[in-house]
Order: sequence, then structure tokens, then C-alpha cells
Amino acid sequence: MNKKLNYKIYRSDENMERSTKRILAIVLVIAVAGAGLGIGLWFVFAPQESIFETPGVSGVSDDRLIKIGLLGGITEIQGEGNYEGAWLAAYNINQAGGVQVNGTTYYIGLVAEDTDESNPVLDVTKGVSAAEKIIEVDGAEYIIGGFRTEALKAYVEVVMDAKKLFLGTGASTDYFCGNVYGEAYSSYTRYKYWFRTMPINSSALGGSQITIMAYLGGYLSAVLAKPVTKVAILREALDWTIPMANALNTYLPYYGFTIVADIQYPITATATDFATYWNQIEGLDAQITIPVISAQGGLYMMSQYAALQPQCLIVGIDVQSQLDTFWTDTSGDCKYETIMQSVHRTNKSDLTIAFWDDFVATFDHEPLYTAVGAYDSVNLIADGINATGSFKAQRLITWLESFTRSSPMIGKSVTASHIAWNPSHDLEVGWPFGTTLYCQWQADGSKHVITSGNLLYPDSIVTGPISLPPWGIND
Amino acid sequence: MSAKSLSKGKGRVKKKLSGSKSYLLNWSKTFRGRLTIICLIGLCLIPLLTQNRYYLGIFITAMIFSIFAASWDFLAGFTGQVSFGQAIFFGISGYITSYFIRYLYLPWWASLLIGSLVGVAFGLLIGIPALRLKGPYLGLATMVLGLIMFYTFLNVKFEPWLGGSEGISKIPQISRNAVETYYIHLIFMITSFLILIWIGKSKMGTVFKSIRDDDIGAEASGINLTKYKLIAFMISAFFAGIAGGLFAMHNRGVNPGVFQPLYSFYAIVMASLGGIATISGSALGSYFFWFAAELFSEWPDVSVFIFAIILILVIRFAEHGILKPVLERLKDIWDLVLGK
Amino acid sequence: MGVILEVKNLTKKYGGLTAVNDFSFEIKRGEFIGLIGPNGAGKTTVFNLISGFQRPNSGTIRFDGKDITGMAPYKIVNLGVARTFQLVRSFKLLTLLDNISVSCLSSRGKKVAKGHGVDEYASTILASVGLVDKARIPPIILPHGDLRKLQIGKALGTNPQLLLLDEPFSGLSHEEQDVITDLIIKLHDDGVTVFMTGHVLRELMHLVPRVIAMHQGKFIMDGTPQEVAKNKIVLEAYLGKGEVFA
Amino acid sequence: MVPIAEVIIFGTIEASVYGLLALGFSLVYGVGGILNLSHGLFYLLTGYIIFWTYTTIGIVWAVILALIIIIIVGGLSYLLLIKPLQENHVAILIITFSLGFFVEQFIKVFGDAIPHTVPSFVGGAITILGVPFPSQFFVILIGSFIVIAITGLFISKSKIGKSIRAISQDREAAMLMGINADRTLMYTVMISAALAGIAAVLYVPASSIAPHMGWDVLSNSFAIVIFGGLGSLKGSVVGAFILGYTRSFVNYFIDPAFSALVPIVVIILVLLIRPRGIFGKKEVY
Repeated sequence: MNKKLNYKIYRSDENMERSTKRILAIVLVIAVAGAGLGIGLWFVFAPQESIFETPGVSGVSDDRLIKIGLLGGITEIQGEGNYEGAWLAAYNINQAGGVQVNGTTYYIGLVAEDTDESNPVLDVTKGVSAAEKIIEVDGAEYIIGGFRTEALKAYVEVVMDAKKLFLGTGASTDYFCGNVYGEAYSSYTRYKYWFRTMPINSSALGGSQITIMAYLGGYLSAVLAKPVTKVAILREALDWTIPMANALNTYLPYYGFTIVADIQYPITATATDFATYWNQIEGLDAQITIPVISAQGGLYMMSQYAALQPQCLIVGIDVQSQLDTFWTDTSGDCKYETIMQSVHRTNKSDLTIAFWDDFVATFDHEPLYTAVGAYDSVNLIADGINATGSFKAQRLITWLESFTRSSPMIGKSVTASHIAWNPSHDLEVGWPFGTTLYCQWQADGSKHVITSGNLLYPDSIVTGPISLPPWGIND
Repeated sequence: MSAKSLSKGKGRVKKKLSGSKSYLLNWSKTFRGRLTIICLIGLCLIPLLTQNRYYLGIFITAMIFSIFAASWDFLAGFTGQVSFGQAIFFGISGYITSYFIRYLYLPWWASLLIGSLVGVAFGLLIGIPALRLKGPYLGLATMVLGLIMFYTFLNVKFEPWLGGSEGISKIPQISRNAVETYYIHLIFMITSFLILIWIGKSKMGTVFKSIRDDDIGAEASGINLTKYKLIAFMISAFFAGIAGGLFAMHNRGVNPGVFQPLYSFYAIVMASLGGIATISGSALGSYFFWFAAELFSEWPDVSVFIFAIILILVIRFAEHGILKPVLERLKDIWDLVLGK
Repeated sequence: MGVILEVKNLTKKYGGLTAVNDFSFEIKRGEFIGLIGPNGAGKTTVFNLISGFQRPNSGTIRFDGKDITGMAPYKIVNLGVARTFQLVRSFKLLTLLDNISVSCLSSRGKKVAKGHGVDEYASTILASVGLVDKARIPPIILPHGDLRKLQIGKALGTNPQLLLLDEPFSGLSHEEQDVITDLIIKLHDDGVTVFMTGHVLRELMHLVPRVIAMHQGKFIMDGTPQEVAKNKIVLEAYLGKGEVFA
Repeated sequence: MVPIAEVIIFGTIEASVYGLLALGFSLVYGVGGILNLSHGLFYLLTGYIIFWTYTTIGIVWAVILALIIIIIVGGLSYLLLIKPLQENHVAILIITFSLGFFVEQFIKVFGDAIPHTVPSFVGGAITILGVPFPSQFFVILIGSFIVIAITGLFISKSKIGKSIRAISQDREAAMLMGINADRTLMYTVMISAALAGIAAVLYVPASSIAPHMGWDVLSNSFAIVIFGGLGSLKGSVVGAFILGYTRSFVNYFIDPAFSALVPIVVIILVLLIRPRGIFGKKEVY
């Protein structure tokens, strides 16, 4: 009897425990389901606070914003430059009282999404999803950015699908502008939203390189009292270098140059590989080497150049070398390298030096070309909205298209005193339009603009003489 | 055993095996089955909640990679062939699909089919080293083959034929309508999963699993390893190819990047996050991965950093993936709710 | 009752070591025959060579008049030669039924299974090796004796004419040994030619009518167990082990 | 003749770095049957520790500190991540991969993604056989030969080395003889980390470091180790040389554009012809 009772008590205890647990479980399930549903609904329906950053002003309501989206690899130099340039422009505009449209004041709002495109291990889904997010969720009306062609090729389509204005600040490939003035008119209607504000396209870069070579060939021959004709090309094996290399290979011989080597190295090349390339170049007695490099290859190239001291001058493209940190990164090995650079602290336009100093004061380093492009782009958008009194992409496109070679926009840009676009929405080139500067690293760690013999840009903006490496130039 | 003695035990055997016909019905009554059905219904209803391209885009990416991860899981989990080069099939199909859409103006579904079939052909090719190599060697060989594809397609010298470092672009999306695109991907995902799970449960699946458990024993049982390994590679390649083609269309093009070991690792990470040899675990892993990636994308600096930490913790403390433990916990709670 | 297996001048070398040396013998259809020798005599190598898992350096193996030397293992299985392993092998994560199904799915197994369905055929085999009650569990939790039964079942799934059993008794208790013995005898009665190895003479003594003895890779003699047990070289080979008759 | 001399010299220099990296990778595989996908992080982290500290504590202390840290990191990664998962090889692959990933992101978050260099130990260039090359490369050459030689001696003579060999030859037997397999494996991972660290100490001043670079290191080590045979030390060294020479041969006589492609094609061919690599152990039935 007793035993049975005990058993009963035990059973009821167990039942109690079970039912408590059960109630707890039900509560838990309801709580989790409710919370999940709530969070889900909140994500979708909640009126979100503005995620736009308004440099220089605060407390601007959402309907007073000019919403600009910045796309780029934010953690890497090009994307960072894009962001900094846009930020500075927005700060200046907002501080100065914003943009007046039909009597109402609007302010620049910025939002950035990371496309992770500078990552050597590229995942294009990041770019596509960043572009979709910046348009569909963040609500950006104008897009600024883009750097790596492969990634941009994917997400430019997203922006074109959404019919948003896209000002490119980083990619030099002809491809994107080619789309605008492309195969068919339908191509224009789809891709007309794309404009390039930076840099000048790769064929124009090739043209500039040929021009400076023509000048340098004569100059060096005169200074060194020997013919300087032997040229080597050292370039990354990536598609964007092809048009430039083709131009160089085709046209340099007309100026009396011989291309002694055209080395395409894989982007995985190491320091030892570069030592090999320099020995090859030196073995062929090259007098000028033209690098066409956007990635870390430039670092190896310069460290091996400094160690091996091949008797040639380096004049070309090396994106990393545009950064002022390149000096410390190479421990000063970059001296005597001459590179293309869109902007330096010189009067490229009346605004350039002021911008430069402002930028350095704000960010404590020199601007990369994407920063200059983004700075100009934000100003362009603000000016356009101001001028047309409209936020519509189509109105802005018409406005931008109205600046042609014969009727340029003057004195509004940091990169050039005259700005205009050709029918493919690419920058018009050639002083006083878009042009590239040639800047050379000096032995004291400074960089200055060297002369192009008045061919690319006037000598009035030159800030220093050409220095030759003390170890000489090959015969 | 002669056929003569076979007839002896017939009646008894029949009894034992009856009921397998209503397998699906039974399955749908299990906890797991019900949960799966709820999840599927949930996925079907998502577009009612939002038609935003971006949100649907996350789901679409997750679905594409579910198929991709499942194709790896099929090969590694069922057949025991651990491939580190799954991106080969993914990439080649992406290229072929894009090529047919862009230059031969074929409709997307035909291009996708052709792309996947070329993937199958590559499956056959890649399967051949698998006949000679085992374990880590197979893993490394497939990874190296993937790198060869990557560098070949990247090579400037082959640019006129293979598209160079920038690949093929301007591929239109399946549909301009995001919701339609979503449902098409959903159908692809569900169909692929059903087929893969069905193969896993079929007789051929039994043979695959026997090869995984003991290849020598399988051969001693009269199984033609060559044939079955190749078939497994081809099936896996087909579904990786489907994923690759969808990926190319979703991202409007392909570039040599699709051959990077990165994507092979994505597949491995997702499948093992969910749980190897479960197929549906791949979906869990893939959704988890992409949601996490997007959730953290607000803080671009730390996003992948945090993800790496999560990955380490999951693998360290739940080495067989999270699908099974999560299901068990859920079932426990559910049983309690029902008062069982 | 023709010759089912003919092995001629079989030699297998590993580096400098000769595991099987110029080995020849014949087995007639329906025979029940043992291969004995001390540990390391090369019995397993002979089995590996016959079943195709290793290639001989020289010599020929004919099964049913057909040259199978160096053929792929699965092909040999599908001709009708099945084998078991000294160390039990199983498909760890598959159920016992599926373990057997695999061999029923070999091209030879399929032919028999055709009319009945693979599962049914596999269950019948499972029943005949006495494991049908455990059809739905995986082998990892089986006792050793059951694993040995499973092995034989797996071999039966391919519907063999010749069954090679490599040390079918190793690691088993006496009771388990008896069960396996009964199983093997039943198989032989069903018409399967059985060729088994053993390094303990006693186990084979009362089971097989004919024994081949080998030592250090070489053929020693061929005869009844009683004859073999009296042979001097065999005795010497086992000497010191105390296992000759015990 | 000069091109041939260059192929040999530059090939040897690359090979000596690869050799150090592959040696450690191969050791760990030999002892534990583990493919350590975080191998590249040892190289990367050492480079970064030196880069972060050399300006404040001087290059010598920076190197010592970096090596000590990396050996500890190696030991910890074994104890915390590899050891608990020892039975599950796929899990080890994934967790070591995640670890490499983690370190890469760590550097991105707390540092930046731009390549950096550390000043060379010695400046200028040396000319041998008519080939000029930076003196730092000479340091690499000498340094790694010494380290490889010491490692070889250590493996063949020291007590730990003997247990490493014993375990990689026959794990069961070694454990029966009372060798603690877990501890030996931990030492091996630490040695492997130290070797990768030394490679970084020697090579980073001549080259550069960036967060993604760990993967290049890993895939090169991979390549060599497959080539030479997993677990074979001799194989790793020989594999490193063959890879180094192939690369510089392609650079010189074919086209640099193929220098990334050709070595891996060679590897896959070797694998197909001789699946266990050149010096790999034959699988015994």
C-alpha cells in the first residue's frame, strides 16, 4: 500500500515537473516565434531612421536629403579614397548652406556599401548585393564609385536596371563608356546613366604615355648625349592593360623607340620574380621602363629596382605609388619612379591647391585619384540639381550631356579647369580638359610634377625638375 | 546463394519490407518532415512579405549556394570523394551558360542546361584522377585542377578565346521581376534537393555510401568503383553546374574569379556548417552563411572577421554540423509543447 | 566436376621479399578445401592475387577456364569468385540490409535479384546467415561473430560459384565458430565451392576433406588433413607454436 | 649562359623559401595526417608582428618576439582546435581554414589591407655568375639552408625528432613504445609554425606582406608537398627546388604570364603519373 502511494506521489511529482516544463516550453516557443516574427516585420516595415550621413550638418530630415550612395571596397585604398573625397565635398557643401532647389534647402546625405572589390580574392556577389542594398534598401538616388572592372561589370547592371545616375570614379576601362555609345541605340537607353568623372580612359592614358615618351626621349638624348630609344614594358597580366600595351607597341616605334621587352607578369608574381624581370630588362639594355600596374606588384618592382639598380628610368602607371604612404611602404625604394597621377598639389585648375590642402588637413594624407573623382562627382551632382532644379536622373543626364568640347563646364572641377563629356559619356581629354600629370618621387621622399615639355600640360604647373637615378642610364 | 533457396524466405521478407511505398506520407508526419514542409511554405511566402530586390537577392544567393553546397555534400557525404575543386564545375557552367546567352542568344534555360551538361563532361574528366587518388590527395588534386582553370581563364594570352580577366558580362537576369526570379530559383532549389535526396535513398545511393564507407569492401562486393565514382562526379557536377549557371545570371556575368578556391571553400563551409551527408544541411548552412554575411555588412570592417569566429566556434563545438543538434533540440521542445 | 580454379606458377614479390613463390594448385567444382600455413605464410597474398586485389609478378590464374590474372577485383567477383577478409570489413554507416544490398547490386548479384527485387533478395540472404532480425541496424554495434556472418552474407550477395574465406574463424569464441561452421557447411551443400584459409590446423581438420599447405610462400603439400598433419615440413613450420594438434 | 645562371640562382632562392614553408607543412601531415590549412597564417602573422613592432623595439627583438609568439600560436592552435577534432579530418580542414581566414580578417580589422614591407637586413646587390641580385636574397639563401640543415639534424638526432619520425612511420607501434603521440604532434605543429615564421623573417624584408598573402604561401606549400609526397621531408625539399626552377625557367624562357600556370600543371601531371608524389610512401595493403 505504502509503496503504491509513494509511487503515486512520485508520479504526480513527475507530472508536475513535466507540466511546468511544458508550460515553459510553450512560453519559449511563443516568445521565440513572436520575437522572430516581430523582428522580421520590423525589418521589413519599420520606418527606418535615415542611415544617411550628413557631413557638416545634423538633424536633417529624410526628405531634405540628396541621397548619394558610395560603392567601393571601403576597407581598401580606392574605396576609402572614394568615401573620403565624397565626404569632404559633402561637408563643404553642407557647411556652406546646402543646395537650393526651388527655394528649399537640401543637404547632401551619404551612404556607403562595401563591394569588397579590391579583395584579391574577388566575390562578385558582394558587389551585386551592395548595389542592390544601396538602391533598394538605403534608397540612394545617385551612385558614385566603382574601381575593379570585373566587379563593376556585374554591379553596374544593377544600377542601370534601377535607372540611377552612376558617376564612375575608379575604373579606366573603355568598356563602360563603350556601352553608352555602343552597338545599338537600345544600349544608350540602358547605359546612359553611366558617366565617368575619373580617371581618363585607358586609351587616353596610352596616348599620354606616348606623348611623354616622345618628350622624354628627346630630353634624355639631349641631356645624356646619347640616343635614348630602348623601352621595356612591365605590366600586370590583366585585361585593362591590353589597350594601353597595344597602343604603346604600335605607336612608340613611330617615335623612334624600340620595344626591347614586353613582360606580362601574373598578379601572383613575387619579389624574386621581379628581380628576374629587372635582370631581363637590364640584360636587354632598356633605357626607359613603362610599368602598367594597379596592384601590389609596384611595391616589388620598386624594392627590386632600388636593390638591383638597373640603368633605366621608370615612367608609367603604378596605382599604389600614388599614395603618399608608398614612400614608407617601400622604405624609400620608390625614389626616381615617375608615375601618372590625376592630381597633385599644383594648379591643375584654380581649385586644385585649395582642395589638396583641405583634404590633407582633414584626412592627414594625400588624396588618391578616386578621392578627387568622388569630390568632383558630389559637386557635379549638387551643381546639376541646383542648375536644373530637379532631382530626376534624366534631367541631370541632359544637363551633363550639355557640356561638350565646344561648350565645357569651366572652373567647377578639381581635376581640370575644363570639364566636358563625349557622346560615350567619357571625359574629354587633353589640356585644359582631363589630363594626367607625371609625378616623380624624389630622393628626399617628396613627389613633384615633372615637365611634359608643354605637350600634356603647361610647364607653369610643373613643380620640379626631372631627376635621373645616380646609377645612370644604359647606353 | 542459388535462386532455389531464395523462394524459401519470401513471405517473411515481404512483411518486413511493406510500407516503404508510403514513405513520403510517413516522412511528412515526422517532426523533421513537418519542419521541412513549414520551412518550404515559409520560403514560398517570403515574396508576400517583401518584393525588395535586395532582400529577395539574399534569398536567391542563398538558394544558389544551397544547390552548390548540396552538390559538394552529395559527393563528399555520400560517396566520400572530398573535392576541393567543386568550383571547376560551378565556373565552367557559368562560362558556358553566359556564352550561350550572350553570343548565341539562346534562352536562359537552354543555356543553363547546356552549361550544366558541359559541367557533367568536366565531372567525367575530373573524375578520372579520382580513380587513382584517395583522401587528401584527391582533395589537393581537385584544388590544383581548379587553380589551373582559374589561371587558364585569367591568362592574358588566352584572352581572345576565354575572355581574359574580365570574363563575359551583360548577361540579363532570368527575369526583370524579382519575385519571378525568386520563385524560379526556389523551384530549382527544391527540385535539386529532391533529386539529390532521392538518389541518396535509392539503390545507387546505397552503392555510393558503400564506396564511402569502405571502397575495398565495395569492390569485393563486385561494385565497379570506376563506374560509380564517375557517375557520382557527374551527378555532383551537374548540380554544381546548375548553381554556376544561376550564379552567372544572378551576377550578370562571369569572370575567372568563379574558379577560385574561394567558391569551393564556400561549398565546403556551408555543407559542413549544416552537417555533412544531410543534403538539407547545406541549405541551412548556406542560408546561415549569407544571412550572416549580409547582417554584418553594415560593419564592413568586422563582418568577415566575426564570421570567421563563428565558423571556428561552430566547427569546434559541433563538428558534425548544426543541423542535427538543432533539430534534436527543436524536437525536444516541440515534444514538450505537445506534452509527449 | 571440372576444374573451377587453376593456379599456375604464381609468384608475388615485395621489393626483395617473395611473398608467394611459384605456387600452383587446382580446385575442382564443388570442392571444400582449406589453405593452411603459419602466420606470414602468404595465404592472404594468395587470396589477394586470386581475387584481383594484387597483381602477381608472374604465373596465371584461371577461373572456369578463363584467364583472370590481373583482372580488376569487381570483374572477378562478377565472374563468380567472392571473398571475405581476415579483418572484417563492413559499410559502417549502412544498415545490414543495405550492406548486403550492395553486393546484390553488383552486375552478377543483380541477375539473381532481378525477379525478386534487391531488398527481398538481400533479406533472404540476411535470413540465411541468421541476421534478419538486425536488418535495420548498422554494423558498428554488432558483436564480432555477427560481423563474420555479415561478411559471408556480403560475399553471398554476388551469387558466387567459388567462395574464398580468409580466416573465417579468427577472433571468434567456440560457440560463434560453431555457428559459422554450420553456415559454411550449408553453403557448400548448396553447391558453392568453398576455399578457406586458416593458420590453426585444428579448426580445419574436421571441416575440409582436402588441404593445401604452404610455408614461406611455397607450396608444401596437398592432401587430406590427416596426411598434412603428418608431414614433416608442416610440422616443422608449426614447431614451437604448440598448435599442431592441441 | 647568363640566363641559365639566372634560372639557377633565382630558382634556388625561391626554392629555399618554399622549402622552409613546405617542410613544416609536410611534417605536420607526416606526424598527424593533418593538412593544416592555416599554415599560411604562421608566415603572415610573423611578418606582421615584425612589421608592427620593429620601429619601437628594433628589428632583432621584433624577430625574436615574432618567433616566440608564432610558436605559442602554433601550440595553441593545436591544443584548442586541432586536437579536439583529431578524428574528423574534414573538420580539421575547415577549422584550420577558418583560422587562416580569421587571422587575415584580424589583420584587416586591426591593421589595413595595403601591402607593407620591412627594411632589408642588408642593402645593395651582389653579383654571382654575372647575375646581380639583392643582398637580402643572399641572406635568404644562407639562412634557409642553415635552418633546413638544422631541422634535418634535429629530426634525425634529437629525442623529439626521433619520436616525430617514429610516429610518422608507424603511429601504433610508436605509441606502444610509449611515445606520446599528442604531445609529439603539438611539438610538430610548433616546429612547423617556427619554420614558416623563419621563412617570413627571411623573406618579408625582400618581399612584402598583405593580409591575403597567407593563401599564396599555403597554395605554394601545398603544391610542393603534393609534388614531393605528403609526409616526406626529402620530398618537400626536392619539390621546392623543382618548383622554384620550373617557375624561373618559365619566367625566362617561356613567358611570365605562364609562371603561375606551368608549375601547377607539372604538379597535376606528377600526381596523375605517380599519385603519391615523388618520394611519397607507397600505400601498403
